Amino acid sequence: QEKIGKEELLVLPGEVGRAGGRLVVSLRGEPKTLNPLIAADARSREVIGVMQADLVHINRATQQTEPALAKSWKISPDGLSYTIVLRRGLKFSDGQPLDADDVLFTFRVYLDENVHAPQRDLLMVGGKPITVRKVDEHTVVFQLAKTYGVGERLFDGLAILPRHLLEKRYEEGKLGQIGSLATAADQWAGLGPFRLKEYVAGQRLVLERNPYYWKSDAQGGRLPYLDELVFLFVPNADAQVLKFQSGETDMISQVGAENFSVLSKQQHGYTMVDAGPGLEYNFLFFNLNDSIEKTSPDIQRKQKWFREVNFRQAVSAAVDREAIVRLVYQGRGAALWGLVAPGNRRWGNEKLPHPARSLDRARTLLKEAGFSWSNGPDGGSTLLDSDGKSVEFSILTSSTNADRAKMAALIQDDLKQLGMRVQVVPLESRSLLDRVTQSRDYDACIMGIASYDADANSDISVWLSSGGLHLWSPSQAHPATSWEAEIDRLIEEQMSARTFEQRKKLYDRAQEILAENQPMIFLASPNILAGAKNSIGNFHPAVLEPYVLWNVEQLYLKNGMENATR
Amino acid sequence: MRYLLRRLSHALFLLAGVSILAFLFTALAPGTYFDEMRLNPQIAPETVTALRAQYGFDKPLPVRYASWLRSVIHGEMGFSFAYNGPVAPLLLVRARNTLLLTITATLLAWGIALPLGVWSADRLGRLPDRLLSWATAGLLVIPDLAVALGLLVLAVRSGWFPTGGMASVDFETLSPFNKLRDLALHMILPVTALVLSSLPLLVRHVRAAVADVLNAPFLLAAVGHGIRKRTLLYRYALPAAANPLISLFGFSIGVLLSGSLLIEVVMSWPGLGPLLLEAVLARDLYVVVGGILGSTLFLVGGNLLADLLLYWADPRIRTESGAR
Amino acid sequence: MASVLEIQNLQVSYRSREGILSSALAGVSFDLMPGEIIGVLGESGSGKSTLAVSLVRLLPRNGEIIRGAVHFEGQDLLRATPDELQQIRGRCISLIFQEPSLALHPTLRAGEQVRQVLAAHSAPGKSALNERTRQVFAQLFPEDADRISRSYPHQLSGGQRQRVLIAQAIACGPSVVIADEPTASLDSATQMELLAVFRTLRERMGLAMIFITHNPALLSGFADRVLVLYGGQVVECGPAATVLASPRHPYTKALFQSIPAIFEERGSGRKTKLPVILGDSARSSLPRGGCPFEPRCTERMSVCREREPSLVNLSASHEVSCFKYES
Amino acid sequence: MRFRVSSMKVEASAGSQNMPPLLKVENLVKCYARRSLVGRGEELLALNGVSFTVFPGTTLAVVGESGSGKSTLASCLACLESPTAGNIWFEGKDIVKVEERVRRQLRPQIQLIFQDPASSLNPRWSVLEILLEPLILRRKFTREEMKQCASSLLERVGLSPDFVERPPTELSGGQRQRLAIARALALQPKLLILDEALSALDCSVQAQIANLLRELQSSLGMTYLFITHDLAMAVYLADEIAVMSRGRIVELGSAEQILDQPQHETTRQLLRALPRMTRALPAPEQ
Amino acid sequence: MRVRRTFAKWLVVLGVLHGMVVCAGFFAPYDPVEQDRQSPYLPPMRLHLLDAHGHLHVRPFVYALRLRESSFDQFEEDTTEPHPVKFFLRGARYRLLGFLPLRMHFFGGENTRIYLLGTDAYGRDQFSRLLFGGQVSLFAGLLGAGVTLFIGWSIGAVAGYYGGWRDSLLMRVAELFLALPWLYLLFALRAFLPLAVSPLEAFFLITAVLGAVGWARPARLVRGVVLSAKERDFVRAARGFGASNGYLLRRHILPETSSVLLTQAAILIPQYVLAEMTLSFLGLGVPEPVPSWGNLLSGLQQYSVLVSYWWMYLPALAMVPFFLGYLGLASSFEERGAVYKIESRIWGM
Ligand SMILES: Nc1ncnc2c1ncn2[C@@H]1O[C@H](COP(=O)(O)OP(=O)(O)OP(=O)(O)O)[C@@H](O)[C@H]1O
Ligand SMILES: Nc1ncnc2c1ncn2[C@@H]1O[C@H](COP(=O)(O)OP(=O)(O)OP(=O)(O)O)[C@@H](O)[C@H]1O
Ligand SMILES: [Mg+2]
Ligand SMILES: [Mg+2]
Repeated sequence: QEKIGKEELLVLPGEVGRAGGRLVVSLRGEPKTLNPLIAADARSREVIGVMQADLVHINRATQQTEPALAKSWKISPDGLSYTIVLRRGLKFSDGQPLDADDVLFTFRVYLDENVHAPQRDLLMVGGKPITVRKVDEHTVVFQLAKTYGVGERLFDGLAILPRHLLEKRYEEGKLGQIGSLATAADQWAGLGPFRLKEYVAGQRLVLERNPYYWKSDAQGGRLPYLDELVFLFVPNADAQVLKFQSGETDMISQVGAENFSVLSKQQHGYTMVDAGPGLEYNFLFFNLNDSIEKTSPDIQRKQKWFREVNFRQAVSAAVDREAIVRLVYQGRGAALWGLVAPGNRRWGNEKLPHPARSLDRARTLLKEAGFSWSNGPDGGSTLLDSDGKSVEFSILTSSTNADRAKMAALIQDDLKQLGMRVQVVPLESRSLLDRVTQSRDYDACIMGIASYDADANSDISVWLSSGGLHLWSPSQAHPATSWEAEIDRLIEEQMSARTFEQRKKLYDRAQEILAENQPMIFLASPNILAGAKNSIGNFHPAVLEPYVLWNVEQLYLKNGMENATR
Repeated sequence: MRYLLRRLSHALFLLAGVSILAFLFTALAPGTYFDEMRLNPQIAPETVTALRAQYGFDKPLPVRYASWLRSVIHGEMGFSFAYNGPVAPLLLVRARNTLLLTITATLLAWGIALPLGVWSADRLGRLPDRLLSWATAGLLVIPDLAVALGLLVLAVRSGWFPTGGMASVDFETLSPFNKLRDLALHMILPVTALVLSSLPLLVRHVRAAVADVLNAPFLLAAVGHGIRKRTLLYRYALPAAANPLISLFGFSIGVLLSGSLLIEVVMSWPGLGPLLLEAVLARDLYVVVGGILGSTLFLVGGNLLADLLLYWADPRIRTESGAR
Repeated sequence: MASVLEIQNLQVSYRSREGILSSALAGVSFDLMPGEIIGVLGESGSGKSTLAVSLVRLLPRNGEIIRGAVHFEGQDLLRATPDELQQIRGRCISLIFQEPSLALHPTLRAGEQVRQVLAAHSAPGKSALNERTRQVFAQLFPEDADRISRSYPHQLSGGQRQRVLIAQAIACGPSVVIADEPTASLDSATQMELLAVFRTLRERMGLAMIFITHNPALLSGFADRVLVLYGGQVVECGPAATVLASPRHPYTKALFQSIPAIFEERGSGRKTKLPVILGDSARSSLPRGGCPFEPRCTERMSVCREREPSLVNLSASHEVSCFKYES
Repeated sequence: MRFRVSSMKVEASAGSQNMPPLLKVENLVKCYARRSLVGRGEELLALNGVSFTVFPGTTLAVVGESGSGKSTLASCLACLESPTAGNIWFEGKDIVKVEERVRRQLRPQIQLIFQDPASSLNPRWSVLEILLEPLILRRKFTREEMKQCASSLLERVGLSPDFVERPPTELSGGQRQRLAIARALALQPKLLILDEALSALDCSVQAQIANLLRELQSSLGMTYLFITHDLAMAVYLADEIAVMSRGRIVELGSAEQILDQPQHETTRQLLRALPRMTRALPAPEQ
Repeated sequence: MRVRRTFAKWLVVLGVLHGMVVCAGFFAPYDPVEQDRQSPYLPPMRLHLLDAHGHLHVRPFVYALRLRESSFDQFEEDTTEPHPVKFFLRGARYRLLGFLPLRMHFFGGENTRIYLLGTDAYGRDQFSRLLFGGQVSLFAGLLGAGVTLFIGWSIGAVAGYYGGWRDSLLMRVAELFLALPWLYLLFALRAFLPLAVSPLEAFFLITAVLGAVGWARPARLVRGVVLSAKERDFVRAARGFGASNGYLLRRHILPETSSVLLTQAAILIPQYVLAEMTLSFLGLGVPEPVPSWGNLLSGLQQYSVLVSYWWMYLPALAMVPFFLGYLGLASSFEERGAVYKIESRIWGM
């Protein structure tokens, strides 16, 4: 007890709320586990997010890092070692104290190859795992093999695990088997604002206030305010909306634009908030893979067009992004011309051209590239390539995503005006992924990616030609084109650059190259839409995940009398 | 008795066949559970490959089947990748909820369909019958999901019912009576949706079957003996028309586990629906196979029941089977 | 004494699928006294079954009662409401259908079918019902009552089915039984037993019967009166003894002659052809002017073709419709 | 008992010894087992060791009390039921043991007129269709022939051609019966089993059909198994009469023999109960 | 007779309805895939005869719709100028019956587009889509149901008629078919089908497959009926004439199963039309922008559409007459067989 010393609480600024009450939110289906080591799905991560805490945290509102479990940190001049000082006197939610050994244990587990923790890949910098060293009870040093531009953002989301609960299991090699939802409440602990209370299979997960939580409000009141946080499992988006509308849940996030306008129309006792464009970017890309043995002759024939920059630029010029924003997102979105979504305020390149839709420009580009048109009998014209073959291809979309299916239908109509015959093939998401990343048997595809962090590095596997999300031709051994090589170089360089300005410059350049070559034709980015009952205080949806629960410890019920449920 | 034993052995073969084919089909379908991770920029492809290997995806199908069989013998029914645990407990809890819903709905649907069908057969071609025809045709063209959503909208607008789910958040604190009330209140909408979705089929079959026998001379004879109309319709006409209805009833039993999946999803009913649907899309194979086997059991049971009922209800068939 | 059933000028037609009406009964009138047994004879297709079913308004869909009245205890059955009819059918007037295989429910046990009839008209307790059912069966199946009542119709022999029909008809102790060939598929011994049953019922409860049959011999000593139908019309009607012993109408005479004789002219007549009534039997649908039997009549006169004969009283109760007897 | 029957048979058929029998039934047993899914079975011997022989061109009448197994015998002979034990030789072939394929060949030669003709007529068909069915199945006739055959059959059983378009449900009981007879005759079978085929007909039509049967027998050499309750008709039509009781043939002999010297109690009972009518004399005209 | 007349009546009704669908190009005013991006989710226009000033017009006319002030999805009629409905006018090109290139349309507007059933999310004319959609969906529904019933009847009849091991085997196979995870097979099938397969072809292929897979239910229903039908005396009598099994099944037993079959058909056709929604999910349905009834109805599965755009229900309403038509035809067909049977309204006369 002595050693731990006095509690060093983190005092949060901002509106002071009232303690007590219960908050009910819906989750699109069940989380799968409480164990951060195996959590792979968004829902589990969302739940884990409120039960665990990290050393350094990215503030979802400012998109900047700020101290969390770490009271402070220091970066060595060479940028390779991070010295982190832990807050004193902190306890896990079961009352057990936190010390440097927990941190060491945590990182040992994350980095253990046999555990297959998804976090491991993050912690490989320059191809080598980060090493961790304990200095004293409250100080640890992280050693990187290479400078890393993102720096302390690395620690965001890396939950510090309770060694006292896990160590034995870890030794037995059974880490994967613990932390299931059915775990007894006293068998699980974390450093987050809430701890496990009850789980009803298929129905709900009830969390209760962690009395040992290490944050307080400006008046010294201990956070979180809420006594209970209930996650209801509602597997259907529309049902989530209905549940919110009927007052059975208190907050809603990730609302689709159409549902948002339905909800906005009749706001009884709740407020809908449009937080502006988020970090999701939707794009169309063509199959540019060149591993010969995998691609069919038919696709190889089409790839002749796809490889043509002019062709891609023409497609981009023909796409009516304004219509996409209006018809797909009902205006609650932003047209997109580059990879960095407008929600990412620091990293976007303002200089990127935003050409308006122009079929004329598209035709000119195509003509330059040797395409021509023939007039069909029914009045339509057909685009022919230099061999006289008509230009026909298919676009894959995920059938679970109505928005993208709509985009595809619009693009199909746009391209028809260029004389291209496009088929839209909606595929169930696994089949789609299999085609794009494994069999690579497709022509073109519409996809969307949501960056998890506002930092440029979150999209690294999209940028790098060796990356798995370099979708038009993933996991290349060597960059196939000079511009890809150039992007690779810029991105690698920016990773080890130390100042933001340096990185931004390199990153801007990469964006320009991408915009020029259009391997991805960017379409639009939806706004983050959320809503909450008027009785909920400190409701400030962010454009980063978790959109509404990021400040869950500060959320409170304005009127203590009001029960969250009817 | 011998008959039952024979059917039981058939059922075992069937289960084996279904499980093998289910394995085969799932193997044929593109993608595996771990592919989703490929879209996560934080996870390296190598990790995905390692995970696949860990769960035996690099092994040939027969090997996987054998190890699955072993886990079935242990009562685990395989391993859920998503939940990182054995499948059986996952399925059991939810199967209970699903059965609660579907059994109620099935009983109710038959309870409504029988009198309604008989009633409309009795008025064949007259206005009430025509109106019913319109209603059933309308229900047939509106997708089940739309019906379910419509009911939810009704719940929101009226505030009479909870919008889905199986229990209120404070369920645990309620008195036993209120618990029951709460449950009943939550069941109303999904049960209604299920009943509405199966009603057109049942009503139409009942109507057709009864209309068929209402023409039979033995009914005329029964009228001649002064049998009351109710008795006539229910004791005379219905048993004579029971044949196709019994087969249909067998199906109703057969789909107890699998017939409500989509409606459960929309109604947030914590049954097999959300679990299986997610598992199918996520390729959580063993959960799917477990679900399939569960519903196969019901299917077999339902058909067996239907066969027994058929023999019971139609003595002409019975002697036939006795003779051979 | 007042009649229980009074049939006045009953005309029934069937509508063909083309919508053409063809007459099956062309104005039949007679009375049935309480406790009286009227035997109905007639050629196949002459409208006997039609008469039977139209008395309780059970015509098939395409049958229509054109006109006439059937008074039962002062009430016109042809104008009764469905509910009233239901009360009367089976309890006061019951009908034994001609074809047992069609008239029995295929998937209900014989006992159950009789029990339902009983239940429809009385509401005693369950055990009383079963007891009554057992009694009825015991009456008709002296030997095998239990097995028969537990059998399904298809497990019964033709005669057994027919007896089940009779059981249904007499279960509620009706005052009138209309029996359409109730003994056609019974052996002579059982026939006699059945007739005895009917006779007891008549003695005990004043049962009146309309007894349709093809076997005139059955009627002798059993029926009080005999009614002979031809082509939908009553051609002869009179006391059983008189009609059977000395039929007057040419049709009746010819009919009786067709019966093979075994006791009277044994041996000699064995290889001779049986006498038959020549000509086509059922042309009832054709419009006709004269006597319906005229084309086949061996004693036809010129007047026969010109107009229809009407019933002539030979004696107080014996009527014949033939010009021969018109004075 | 069985001994007696077979010895009687030898006696009775001694006259036609030179011809091979058309039908020979030996020790036929039919047991109806009531099988319920749970309870124990209950057995009923509908035929209990029946043996007899029928020679071509003759008529065997079967009489007996109701429920004595006559119809059961008929359906066993017509291959509609498979007997529990015993043999049936038809033209020297054991139709119980023979393959289904061969049996199908044999079937048209043995025709059964059901006791309840109504249920043996498909209510969805018209009279003409029903009548033509056996002819169509033979596939030997042209349309014209079939039409001709149909109308002559109808005429012979005394049905008016008006009926051909009607469904059987719109016929009277007797008309249906005649339709069934006509249909069975269409194939000119070697053996015709008439299960109370005349009981629903009035005397005159009965006589007409009986004459027809006799005529066909003499012209085509048809063989009849005539099941009836009408002893008069049995005597008139049959060469031999078999009396059945409780699944057994209790007496078998020539018609006269049975009539004059009934041996068995059942026979006597049947004869005693026979309704008699003072015969309508060929009325002396007043 | 009455029954004949109802039969004919339903035949005429269905004939007219199908005629409109077959000649969709003529009756539909617009190309079903043509997007009018300025007017997504436009409510149906009303046909007027009386204008805002109370003048009576001979020709029906419509008012253009415009956004209500301070609203982004509420429309009102712009009553300044009536747009008369023109008949037999030139419009979008189409091919009548698939080959006859024409531009003549039954009706349309001159200066404005007329949306009788409103527009969808892309501003496409729902009315035109409904008519064109029927071409695909009705064909698919009829094809699927036909295949299902054919296979189902054959198998059910064989199982019920022969009984014994054949029955056991076939019914176990039926159970197998009912139990198998077809969804996965369809996933797999989609993966094996080349993407370039003409979407319509793929769809019909799958409908046929679905039809073939769905046989188990009708088979069991039919089997039950056959089990009992084969014991009927008239079947036994026909067997006595040397009828072959095939003949008995076809001529005597098939009619006995007609009521079950027709009922199944009446249910299966709409079911298969709707099944297309599931297929679309797998990428096997009718792909955008080709209209089909399935994708017209799929909008109803979204809450926002359900509550905001009531006219999206109209296609469903418009489909009801088709299915009622089938039902009516089926039941009068049945009644035609039952004319011969006795009294159906047994109570009273
Ligand atoms: N399918 C069956 N199952 C059980 N018992 C039956 C079956 N068919 C007939 N029986 C019984 O077998 C006995 C003989 O029946 P069968 O029909 O042969 O009599 P029958 O001599 O034709 O009598 P009837 O003259 O009354 O027609 C009867 O007691 C009857 O109840
Ligand atoms: N449903 C019907 N539709 C049309 N005609 C019918 C119908 N029922 C009977 N008929 C005809 O009406 C006439 C009288 O029939 P009915 O059944 O009354 O005769 P029946 O005297 O009972 O004859 P049978 O002794 O043969 O039973 C017959 O010619 C018959 O064909
Ligand atoms: Mg009759
Ligand atoms: Mg019999």
